[in-house]
Amino acid sequence: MDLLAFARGPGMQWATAIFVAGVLWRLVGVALLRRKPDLSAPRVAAKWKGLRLIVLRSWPRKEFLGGTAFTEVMGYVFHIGFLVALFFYLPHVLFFADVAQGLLGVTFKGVFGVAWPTLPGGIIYFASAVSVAALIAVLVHRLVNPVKRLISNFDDYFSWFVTIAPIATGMAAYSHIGAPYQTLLALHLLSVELLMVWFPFGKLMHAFTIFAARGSTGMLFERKGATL
Amino acid sequence: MQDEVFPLRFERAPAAVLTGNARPVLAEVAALAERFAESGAGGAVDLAAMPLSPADVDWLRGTLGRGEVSAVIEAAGASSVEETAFAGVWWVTHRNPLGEVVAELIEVAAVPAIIAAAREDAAAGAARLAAIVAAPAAEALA
Amino acid sequence: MNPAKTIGERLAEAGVSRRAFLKFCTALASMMALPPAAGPAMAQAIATRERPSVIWLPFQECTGCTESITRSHTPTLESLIFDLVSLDYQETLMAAAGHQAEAVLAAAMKENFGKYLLIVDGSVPLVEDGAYSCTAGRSNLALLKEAAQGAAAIICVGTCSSYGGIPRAAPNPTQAVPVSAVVKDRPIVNVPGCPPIPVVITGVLAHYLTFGNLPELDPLGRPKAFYGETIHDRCYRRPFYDQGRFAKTFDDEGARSGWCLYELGCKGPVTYNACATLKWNAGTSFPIQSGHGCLGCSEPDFWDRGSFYRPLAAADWGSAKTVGAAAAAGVALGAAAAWAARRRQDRFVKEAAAPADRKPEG
Amino acid sequence: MSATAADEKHPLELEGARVSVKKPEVRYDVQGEMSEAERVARAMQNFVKDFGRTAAIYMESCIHCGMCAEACHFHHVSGDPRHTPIWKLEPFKQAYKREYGPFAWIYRTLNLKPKVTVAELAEWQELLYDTCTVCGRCSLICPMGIDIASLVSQARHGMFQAGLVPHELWAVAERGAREGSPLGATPKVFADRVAWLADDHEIDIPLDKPKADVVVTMSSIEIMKYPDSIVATARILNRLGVDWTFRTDGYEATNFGLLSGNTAWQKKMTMKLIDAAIAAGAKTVVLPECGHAYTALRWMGANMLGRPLPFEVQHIAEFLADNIRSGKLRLKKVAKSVTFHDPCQIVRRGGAVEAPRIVLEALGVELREMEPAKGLNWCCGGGGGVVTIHRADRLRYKVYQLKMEQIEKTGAELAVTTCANCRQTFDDGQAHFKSEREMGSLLELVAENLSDGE
Repeated sequence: MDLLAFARGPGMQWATAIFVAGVLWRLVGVALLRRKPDLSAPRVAAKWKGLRLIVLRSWPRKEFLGGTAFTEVMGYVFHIGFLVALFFYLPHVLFFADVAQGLLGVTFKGVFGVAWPTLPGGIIYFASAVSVAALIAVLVHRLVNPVKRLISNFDDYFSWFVTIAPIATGMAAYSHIGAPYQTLLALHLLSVELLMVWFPFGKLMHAFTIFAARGSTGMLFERKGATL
Repeated sequence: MQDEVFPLRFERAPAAVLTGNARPVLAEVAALAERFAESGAGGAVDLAAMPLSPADVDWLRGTLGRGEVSAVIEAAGASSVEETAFAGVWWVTHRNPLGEVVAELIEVAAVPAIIAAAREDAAAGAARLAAIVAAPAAEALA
Repeated sequence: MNPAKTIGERLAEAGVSRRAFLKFCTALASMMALPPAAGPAMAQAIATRERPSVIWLPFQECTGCTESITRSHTPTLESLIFDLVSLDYQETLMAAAGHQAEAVLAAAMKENFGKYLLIVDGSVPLVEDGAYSCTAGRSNLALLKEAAQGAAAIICVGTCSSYGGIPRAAPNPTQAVPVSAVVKDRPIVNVPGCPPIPVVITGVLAHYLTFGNLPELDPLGRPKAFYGETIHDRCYRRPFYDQGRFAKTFDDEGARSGWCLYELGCKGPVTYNACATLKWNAGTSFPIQSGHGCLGCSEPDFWDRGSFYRPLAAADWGSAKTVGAAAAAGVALGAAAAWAARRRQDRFVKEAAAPADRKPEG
Repeated sequence: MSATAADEKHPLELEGARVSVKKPEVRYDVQGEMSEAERVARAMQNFVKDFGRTAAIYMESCIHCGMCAEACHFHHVSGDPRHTPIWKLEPFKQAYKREYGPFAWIYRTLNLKPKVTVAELAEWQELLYDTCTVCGRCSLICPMGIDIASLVSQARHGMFQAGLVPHELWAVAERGAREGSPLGATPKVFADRVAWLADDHEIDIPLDKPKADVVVTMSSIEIMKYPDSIVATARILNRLGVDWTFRTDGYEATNFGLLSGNTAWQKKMTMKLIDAAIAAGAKTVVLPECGHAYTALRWMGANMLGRPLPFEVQHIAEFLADNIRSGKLRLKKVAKSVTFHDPCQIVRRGGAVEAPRIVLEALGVELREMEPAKGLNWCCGGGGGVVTIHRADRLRYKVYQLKMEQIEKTGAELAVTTCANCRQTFDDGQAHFKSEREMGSLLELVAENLSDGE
């Protein structure tokens, strides 16, 4: 079995299984912890159930913008670049379509009436390049900024690596730089699998917990009338 | 008639599409032509090596047009050499004895190499000619 | 036949003009993806060489490769056989049969020992000492081992002899293996494909004739000149891939417009072959031009790599069952972790309460 | 050290600008006799024992973006990366992962997160107590929405039980638990004060009425240092004609149990108030101008009791605003420009944003808001028990300067707040910087400007 066959087959299967199991392990492990009900009389009925904070916290208040703009903007840039490449590049969409078909027996067209849109390779490549540039910028910032340097640990650097690796290898595969396409594709898949395997165990889990954390605070604060 | 047998209707030939690859090929030809005009050193573009659709090839052929010279070489199949509307730029098509295209090139030169007689062949021909000259007249007539 | 004569002399005797030969070499150069200027140089080189002896052994195969080479258009099979090489044994094509044919084989191997080119098509079954495929009462395995000893080089024609091919597909009942698994001490050139492009077979021979050595090979033993790039790289539909325009079914507008077949399972991006440039059937077309995705037939294990119609990107991520099992395991582990955390918490509450009366004072 | 010995060794400094323990000759930032292992164990136990789903989600969500540093006044003035709010929790994040999180078993088995050491906890004492007022400003910047302040409070639970509390804070809290008031305002002292004030100001101050609609509470800072607040409260409530009382079985709203991290003490003090209010059949409990008192009863009281409180809890500013809105309370106009300092626990985290502003509007002042104000306001730097810790002074004064610059920028004639702890922080700061400006009390401003016209 060559590298690509491994990456496409058993590698992907194991990564998927570990990803699914790990994510649920961590989410369920937290969700089933004790939660004491808040018996205090609410100031206002929290009718948004924490949703307001989930939305509000997506951009810093103007009072905080000065010191956080770089992190915020770069964060958005690399996230958007990553997500554009992830969700609008045809081979990726086909992979997700295959997963959706296999797991739920649905097609995007069947559910929404239209096919999932994809973007030309050039745009994906550009988005990836922008994402890589932003990721490098945030890494440099992490190394240079005293606060970030102090609070960073293995998780931060490794999570950075497993995030940039699939984008970089994807770009290399797309443009056939450095090695035969199959090798590059295999490396790309393996880097994605590394991402999937690491995902549940590191800070990448914020992709899920961000909603729970913001929502919890939003719910607690909103009923107090506290500043969100 | 045909519809009854094959309920298929071809609205367009599947490959009759321009891919956008023809223009760079034309640019390469232009560069070769320029070099030839300046230094006399020509060159050739092998069309088989290019990812061209049939429509691309047609477009190139049409764009280059036809010039003053055309020749057919009967050597293990017919080869055609045609000057394009641009002097020194030749469209060369080699076919095998079955008439299948085996190579297609755009050559930039004073004369495509295939037309020129080789000196070995010329030597063989000269020898044969000399033999005829040396032979008695009757023998030659016979 | 007098092997001392050069090819050039033989050609001249046969009345082949220099023009014809130059044209032939131009076509060869084009086919081998050499620069157009290489044609005249090749003409010079080939003309001064002797004809090599070629022995062609078919093993566990379907004769498709032989079929393919008989459709070679450059050079024509006739000229290849009679003018450029001395094809001394090819059981399908030769006139001789039975003991006579085997005698020819033995004679050719003896006469040209150490010098002949051995062409093999078909894989070699190993089970039961190779009894699943025999010629004249001898197993392919034994024949190969013997023939390889005197071969200057071995050219594996087709995916079967190169990588095992379809005989080797799971569950591989005959334990078929490629030639390279049996012969370790001879140079081997793989010309994979099911079948290989005919002109690639002759192209490899032409290279041997031109340069007197074997072409440069990639890590899978394939000549780089023909297998250096993927079908996808040289495909005339590639621009549509880059533009994001894809045929979604075999009869939609995209298919009719000649858009990329990636979504329909085309394996072009991971298949190294020259189909897109050399094409098939006298340069008429190739699968993608005819509207069907590439099957990847020249790659190892192509038969076992899932459906030909599954997009390349639809990797084998598992099944609903395995993912469901992983999910169940995850939920169970999470529940167990939460349970353990709660128990730990209960214990802490108890332990923290026990010394609570002891005031932390000096 | 016995209780009295503690008092002798560290007598309360009642006359200074702030109410605190006299600067101790010997530092007792470690309490009790325990082995190191026991300290660590107790820190972890008490940190984890009150943990729940919400805190766990917070612990799972931090992405180490470092933005919280931008919101923290201590980091703002020091530039010290250790003052990054989330870093203040580092040993406890480790403890969470090792002891409680979903992967705790893996972390323990592979020892990926080593056991926290006493040295680390001692080092973090400064970060958790000296440089955090639990003001919760950082909770507003976190892109993950983590309420970092609540985690600091939880970390203090562990620190307290490990006997690793800054000594002054511990001494104040301990006295609060022992005597019922951290600053020595025992029921007897309180009763004496009330009698003396009633006498002095010729005002009726009801004490220990068996039944009353409104039970009013005071903070020890007010009782000992700002007794005018007692008078002001009585004056307003009497004017409103409310059936109210102070009760010696539950008058002290300050909650150093909360600040120091002793949940048992916190509960004990909160329950006193609740029991007294229930005994009086109160419909409303009015909390004094005290930030942490508000959090302790308004938002945590019901959870201490284990059921919803059978009465309403209002901060005095909310009580005033309600009566202004209903027209019962009429005030004279004050022709001055005023800036209002938002106490973190009441405004940012308590949600009483508009009440003080309604009161100020009724006073007809020209309100000059600080930049930023309301929920984004900079903390005075003295909350969370920090003002009691002497060794924290140097940095705290820098934080205080930040606050004062903010106030000066408004150019307002008067600065008022509605938290006694903020007031004493201001008084101390003004004394330190030898400044003239005073920090007024909203309550007293109202009491001084009650409209005579009926």
